[in-house]
Amino acid sequence: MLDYVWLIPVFPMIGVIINGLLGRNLSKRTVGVVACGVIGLSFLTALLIFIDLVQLPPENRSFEKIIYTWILAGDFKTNIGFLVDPLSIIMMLVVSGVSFLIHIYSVGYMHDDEGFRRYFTYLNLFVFSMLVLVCANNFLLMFVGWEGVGLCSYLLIGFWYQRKEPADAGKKAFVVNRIGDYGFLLAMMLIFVTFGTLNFHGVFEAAHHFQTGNLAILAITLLLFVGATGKSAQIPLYTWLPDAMEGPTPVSALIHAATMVTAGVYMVVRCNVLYVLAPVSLTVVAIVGITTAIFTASMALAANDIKRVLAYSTISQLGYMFLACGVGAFTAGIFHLMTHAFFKALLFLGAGSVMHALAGELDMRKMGALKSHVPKTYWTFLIATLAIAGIFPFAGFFSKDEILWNAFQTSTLLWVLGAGAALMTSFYMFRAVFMTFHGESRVDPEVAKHIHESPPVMTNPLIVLAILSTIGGFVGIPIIKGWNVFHDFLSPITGGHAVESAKITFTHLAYASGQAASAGEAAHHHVGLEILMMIVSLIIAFGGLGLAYYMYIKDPSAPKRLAERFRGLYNLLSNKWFVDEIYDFLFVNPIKRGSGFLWRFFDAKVVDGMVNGSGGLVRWGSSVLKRIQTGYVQNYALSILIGVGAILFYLVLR
Amino acid sequence: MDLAIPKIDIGSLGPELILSIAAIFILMFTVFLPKDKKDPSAYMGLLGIIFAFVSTIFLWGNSRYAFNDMILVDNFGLFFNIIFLISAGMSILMSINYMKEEEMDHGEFYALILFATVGMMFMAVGTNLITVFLGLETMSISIYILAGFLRERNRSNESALKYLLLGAFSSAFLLYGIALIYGATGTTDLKGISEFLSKTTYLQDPMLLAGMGLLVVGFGFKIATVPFHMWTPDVYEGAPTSVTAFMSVGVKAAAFAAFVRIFSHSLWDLQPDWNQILWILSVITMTVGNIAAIAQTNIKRMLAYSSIAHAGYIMMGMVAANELGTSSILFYLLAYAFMNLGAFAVVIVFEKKEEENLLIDDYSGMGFKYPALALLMSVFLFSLAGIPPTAGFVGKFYIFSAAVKAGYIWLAIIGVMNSLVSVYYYLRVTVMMYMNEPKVELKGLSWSPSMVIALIIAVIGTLLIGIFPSPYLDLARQSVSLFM
Amino acid sequence: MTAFFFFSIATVTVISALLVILLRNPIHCALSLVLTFFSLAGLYVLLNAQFIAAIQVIVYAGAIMVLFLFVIMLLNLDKVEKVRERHPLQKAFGILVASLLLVALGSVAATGFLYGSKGVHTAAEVGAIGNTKAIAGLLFTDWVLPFEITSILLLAAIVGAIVLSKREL
Amino acid sequence: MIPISYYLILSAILFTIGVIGVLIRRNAIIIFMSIELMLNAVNLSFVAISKHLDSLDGQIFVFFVMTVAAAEVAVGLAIIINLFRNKETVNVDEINIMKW
Amino acid sequence: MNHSDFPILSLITFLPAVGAILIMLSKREGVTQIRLIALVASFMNFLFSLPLFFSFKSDFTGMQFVEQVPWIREYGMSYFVGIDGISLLLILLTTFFAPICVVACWKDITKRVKEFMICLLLLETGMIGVFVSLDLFLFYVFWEVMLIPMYLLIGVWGNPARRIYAAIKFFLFTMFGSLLMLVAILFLYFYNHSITGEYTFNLLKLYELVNIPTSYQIWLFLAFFLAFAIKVPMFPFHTWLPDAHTEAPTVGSVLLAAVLLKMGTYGFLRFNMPLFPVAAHDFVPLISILAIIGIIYGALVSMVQKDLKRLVAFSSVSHLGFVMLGLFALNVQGVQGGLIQMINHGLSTGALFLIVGMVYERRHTRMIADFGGLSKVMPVFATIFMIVTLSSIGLPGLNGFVGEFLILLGTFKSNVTYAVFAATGVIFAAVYMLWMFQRVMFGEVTKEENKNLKDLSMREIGVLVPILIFIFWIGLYPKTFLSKTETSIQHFLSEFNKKYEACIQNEKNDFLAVNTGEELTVKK
Repeated sequence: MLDYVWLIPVFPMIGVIINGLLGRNLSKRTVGVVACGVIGLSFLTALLIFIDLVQLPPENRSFEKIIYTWILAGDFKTNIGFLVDPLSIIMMLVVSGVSFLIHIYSVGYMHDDEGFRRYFTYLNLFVFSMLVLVCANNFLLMFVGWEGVGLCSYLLIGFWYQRKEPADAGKKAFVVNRIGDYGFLLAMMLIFVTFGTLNFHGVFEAAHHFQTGNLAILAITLLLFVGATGKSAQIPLYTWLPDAMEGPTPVSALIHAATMVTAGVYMVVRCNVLYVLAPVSLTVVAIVGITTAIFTASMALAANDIKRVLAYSTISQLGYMFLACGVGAFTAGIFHLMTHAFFKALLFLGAGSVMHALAGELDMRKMGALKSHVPKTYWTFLIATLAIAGIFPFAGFFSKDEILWNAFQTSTLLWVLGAGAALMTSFYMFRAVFMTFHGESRVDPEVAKHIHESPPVMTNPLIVLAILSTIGGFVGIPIIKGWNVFHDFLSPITGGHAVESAKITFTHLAYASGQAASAGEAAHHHVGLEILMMIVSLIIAFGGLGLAYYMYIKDPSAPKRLAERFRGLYNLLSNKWFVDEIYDFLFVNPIKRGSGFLWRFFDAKVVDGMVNGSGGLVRWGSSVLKRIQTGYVQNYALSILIGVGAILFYLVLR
Repeated sequence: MDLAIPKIDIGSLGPELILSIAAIFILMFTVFLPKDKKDPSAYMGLLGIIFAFVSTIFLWGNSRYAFNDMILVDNFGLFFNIIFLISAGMSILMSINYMKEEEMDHGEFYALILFATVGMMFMAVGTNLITVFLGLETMSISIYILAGFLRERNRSNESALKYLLLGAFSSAFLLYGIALIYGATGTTDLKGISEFLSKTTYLQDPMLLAGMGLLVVGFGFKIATVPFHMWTPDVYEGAPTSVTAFMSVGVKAAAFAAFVRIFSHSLWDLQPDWNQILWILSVITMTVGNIAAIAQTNIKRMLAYSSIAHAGYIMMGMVAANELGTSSILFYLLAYAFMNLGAFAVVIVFEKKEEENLLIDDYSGMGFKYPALALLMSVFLFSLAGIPPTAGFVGKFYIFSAAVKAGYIWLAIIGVMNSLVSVYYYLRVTVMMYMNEPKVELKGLSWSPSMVIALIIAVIGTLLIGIFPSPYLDLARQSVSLFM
Repeated sequence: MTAFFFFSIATVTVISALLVILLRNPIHCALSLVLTFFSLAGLYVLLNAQFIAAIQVIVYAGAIMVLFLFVIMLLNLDKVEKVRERHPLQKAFGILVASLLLVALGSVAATGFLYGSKGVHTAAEVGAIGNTKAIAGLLFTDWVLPFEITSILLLAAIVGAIVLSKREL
Repeated sequence: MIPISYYLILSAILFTIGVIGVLIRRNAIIIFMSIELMLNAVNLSFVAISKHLDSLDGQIFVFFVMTVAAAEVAVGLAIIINLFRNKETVNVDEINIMKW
Repeated sequence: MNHSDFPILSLITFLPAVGAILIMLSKREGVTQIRLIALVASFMNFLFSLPLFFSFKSDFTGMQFVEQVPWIREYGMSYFVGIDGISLLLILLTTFFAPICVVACWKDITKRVKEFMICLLLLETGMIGVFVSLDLFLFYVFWEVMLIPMYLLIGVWGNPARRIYAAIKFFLFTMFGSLLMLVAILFLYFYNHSITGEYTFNLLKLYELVNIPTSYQIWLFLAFFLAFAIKVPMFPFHTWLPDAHTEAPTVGSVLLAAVLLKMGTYGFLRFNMPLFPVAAHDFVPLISILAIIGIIYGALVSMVQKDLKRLVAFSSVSHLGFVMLGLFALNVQGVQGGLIQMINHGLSTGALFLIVGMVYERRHTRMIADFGGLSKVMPVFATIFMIVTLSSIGLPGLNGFVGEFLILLGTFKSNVTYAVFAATGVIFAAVYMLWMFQRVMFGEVTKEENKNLKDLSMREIGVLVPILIFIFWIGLYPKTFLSKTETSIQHFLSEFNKKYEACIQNEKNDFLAVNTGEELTVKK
């Protein structure tokens, strides 16, 4: 079965070809069936492969399938080949699974859109690229998927291209991603120059011969991380994600919550061998991660557009994941990635269903008291909220807690910040819940007339996801030995080695936080401490809940007062810290103006000026010489005479 | 005392005699021809040229002095004879219909062309300054008359007068130069001169150098080098177009023949001195010629300037002063004959009475009204511009290679830059023909069988030499190998 | 003795030549040119080139100048040239350059070496046969070809002159 | 015995006078005369040189020059007459239709 | 060097010319007939060129399908043609595009069809000739000949506004460079004679000149460099390109972009580097930096263009910067990448010009501002346009990526800094292309005229699809093409290095450093 791994990406491609080429002649129904079917098939394949894989003994749970040699130039050689190992298989399952659900949901959601077929073509194309990304057995092929998903997000964000914002957002997304890819590209070259290959195995094998702190590897990892920040919307390249919400909601769910944006995390984990060798870059990763988490969470506090709230929360959750990687808890990162995929997808779909009910309304200030009208949506949404807020026993609790615990082990400061982010998270999420479903209705009347629950085709995926986000966490129960199946499954990839090295690097942070880091091995035995931590984080979560409850149910005027009191802060938040404006001011406009100058002045005047100038010079000379030809025979005689004189003087009197 | 009559070697004078006889016949018979039925005289002329050609072929290969070293009938001279005959024949072909239209078709015209040709031939074969001088004068006087042949035309008169005055002026200098050289060396015989120079110990004799300089002036005038060029545009513009064609090729070639023979042969020992001068002359000539040509509006004037520029290129061959250089001069002149005559032929076809259709603007839109004519014109112009696969390209190629071979890299670079400039004004004509809409309604063309023949010869020559140059190169090389 | 002749004739020549280019009336110019020719003939005699001197008088002073005068009369140009300076600069500059030319040619004439190998026709020998006969001898033997060329030259010239000036062809 | 250079200098002077004549006179005919003057100057040096070198070539040359001069004059005057017929002038300043 | 029993190269070179002659003979009224002749001629030519590809020996280092006939024996010129991996693909590119162009201008060109087709076919002959000739003289002849038809294409059928200016500019610009090259060729010729005592323009013989003193190499290199750099065009010499592209008729721009520009890069590969290795080595920094400037500059400038064609033209400057960079990385990846990128640029930019031409045909404007929302009106067009755009952005999986990546890789290997700067081009490419695409295709259909534009006709699709096929082919399975070039390039590089070492050796024990044959002491 393992040999058929190539089927996993191929199925969606088939979908693309069918829908793309002869989609025009197919009924919407068929298109939908095809689109969902192919994804379903690849999910099944992934499942089967997973089963095969777990049968193997853990140490050789890694399998490569080479299709053909892609590029061969001198000593440079890359294959089209796929790699099956615990990490990739989990990604495959998550990706294909979640996207399967979202496909189904989309059938309902996009039903009345005339771009229906185009939509599904793009969507399949996306799944294809995403699967290529996660299955690839070398960096270059991964890059193919990497760019592919970027393209699809461009296409899907700009799906409603008639309106300006989506088109702009799409472009922004692609370009910002490109900036990240720039890093990735350079990283790849450096990798090739350093290791002589781009194949994962080859590279990671060779990496063992390098010792920690090697500069080349440092550079590689940093560059790769640049790529990751682009794709996974981390500071400084996160700005495209909020705008990406212009796309259809399922797209936001699939691409900008569940799958694509997590590619960065996946890539970092994939390269954990390298990162471990470069503690500094780990530090960077962690810092960027946590900063992003806090920073964007803060933006979510003041956002009123439900999807933007979710977007910011996505970014901050991604921040968490990077934090995990940064502190060397790669497993935790992936774990959170998975659970996040579930509940965040669910949240988006829920939001989508709400919009569906409210004829596309996004502003939470125009919602409220929907609880009764859209029960299924409400309950699933609530579950998801609980999950993301990290309340026991929902999936989010386990994953987030594992991250915080690892962070705590590394440095308290990181933990404090993480906890703060968690607080905000639960606050704004419940704020969203309360503003949307509780309180008195602020929906404008004519919309209010026909509020209706979404059709089953949309709600069923919600339910499935709800279940997943409820129980999904139990694959990784901490503390009790051997119950953390997830961790054990991944350990061949991430290896136990990670955490220690992380420790060392963070000691200096530890000083900052004013208490020495506890040694890693020991950490596992501080069961008591770990449980304590859990409780603390639970309290935090509930704190957020309570605060939200107080401000939006008990005393609805509180937010306004707050806004009055901290006007400056509020503006800052509601304007997303003016980051977009700053970027425009710093980069975009100068480049535009500069190019204009280059063209209008330098190209037209200077370079071309020289060309035409020389031409003009000749023409001028010509007109002068023309004048000399006076037509008076005696002038001519004179010129002859001058010539004679010149020659004679040259010859005789020199 | 007794008159030792020297051996009279009539054979060696074959071409010259045939032409003179033909001319005299024309003069005699044209009288009896009815008015504006003078074609037979033209045909007689052509016949004469053909015979002269044949006799030239016969003379080929065995070079000999004749008439007490007055002339040397060698391949060099004969090669030039061929060029003269081609240009004369072509001019006659072009003239037949043209002169009719101008209502000036007289037998004398053709006779004079033949006389001029005879003069040229004596310049080419003459090995005594006197022979050369007389040949030059014969040629010039005939050309003065031909230039002024359209008596009612102010332009024609004017060009004749200007050419005459300046021509006489410059030949006075030439004569002075001859006198000085005669004084310095004691002889006017080229062989004698070179022998003297090879013997003498003192080459810095100012009289000698001055004489040499004045010879440069005299020939420089005829081949139209700057600053002795100023007559060219006016004379070319005013003269009957067919005569202009004849001048631009024949006169130039003849002058070069004598120039090369005298300088690369008898004055060889002064080479370091004249080389400098010719280097400078060649550079300013081509530069001025090309640049001035750009601003021209009258196509004949433009071609005049272009012919000045070409004189500059050809002089590069003399500057190079090696066998390749000399042979490239010969080759270039041959190529130049075809392309330039062709260009003028087109001008004639397109020209109307009273100097109509002579402005470059008049050519606009011609390309698609008269595709054949335009195509021919483009071929000739591209050839003049030196773009393959035409004779002009190969010619330039050899001239430049001669310069490079002799180490005059900079001269070569200046040369190519000049031909870049020249491309601009040649292109302008094609632009007019193909890229502009006709400004005025174009009248019909004045085709005539003879003209068609002329054009065909020209275009075949241009392309043939361009694509398969080697036989002609061989000819050129044989022609120079003897006296170098 | 010869010196006296030479210098006197030379002065006459120069003066008359100057008159040619300075006098306003074409007729006068022509006449002074005639005078120049005569004096040149005189110089030729001094250089014992009697034959040349003779034809100088016959051809130049006789034929050519008559032709000039004839034309001047014909076109009745015997009026003072209109003094309308188109370009005085040309005039001044011309004279300047011409005088430079004089410097050059003069220096050449003064410093020129005539190393040329001496010929056979020493004055004595020529005197023996007589200048004219000697020249004739050469002309019809060694120089016969140029002589013939001149015939063509003249023919062409005659034809040309007729073609150009004959009223009705 | 007059040194040859005297003759040569004299001829140079005459030649220059002729040149100046060409340059400053407006009347075509007079210009033409000046040219004749130049030719004669050259003739003078020819004769002088031939005397000096004891060779008659110079004198023969002069003979030919005279012929040429005659021919030139004939043609030239014909042209001038012709011109006069058309333009009623022999002033070279008015003979400049063709320029530039 | 293996001679071919059948003169296939000559056939391919001159078949179009024959077609042109046929057209000359046919009546100008019979437009369809003329078009058919042109189509048949060019298509036959394409078919004939296929055997080249298949019977080409990939593992053979020397020249193949060689034909040699003495032309001007005494001056050592010969009709000497042959190809190796380097020229093979370019020839195929040419023959591939010719029929496409004929079809593309089927409706587009209605005035003076006869002359147009003649020019087109002659142009093809010229271009192929340049790629096949192994004799410097022959090469120069073709190089110049090819100018004339292109000049006419631009000047006669270009769009009225500034076509003449553009045509003349194109002609003079190119001429300028090539004339200096001519002098260099002559110098080389005589230099060779002074060393070997043989007069020859045979390129392979001239390759054997190992000890050209550096002082000469520099100048010769510069002369050739100018000719080719103008053609490429490299950064400071590029200004003719936008004008030529903008004013030329669609087909003209297509051929210009697809093939003519490649002659420059090809020239570097075929003449500059092998003939003057030392100079080439010394000039690497200069050229690389110019190339990088070109990459970034071209991208920035095309970002602010208002005219579609101009935009694409400047993008060419950027792309060819990549090619040059790759070639002068002087390692397998770089050169391979450069070569494949030549083909890619040909395909994608050619296609872009075709596409622009198609909308121009419909709307008679190329101003970006006049469009917007076209994908609504013409979906098929939108799809194809998108794919081509992506290929020129260099999206992995499409052709552009393979080339760019190899180039950058090669550059990176030879000099990291260059690579770091050059790679930014990848970002900018995305910016200007997507922005253009967005402005043209996205948004509401604002202009009335755009409301009911017809989508692509079968003919137009037929024109574009072949190109798309290759875009994907090269993107997904470049091996087909890389394998053909591999050996030649390996050989090329090894030869290059050998010669370089040899020269350096000669410089060291300065043997022959000064004495260069008596004929070649430069005067004045």
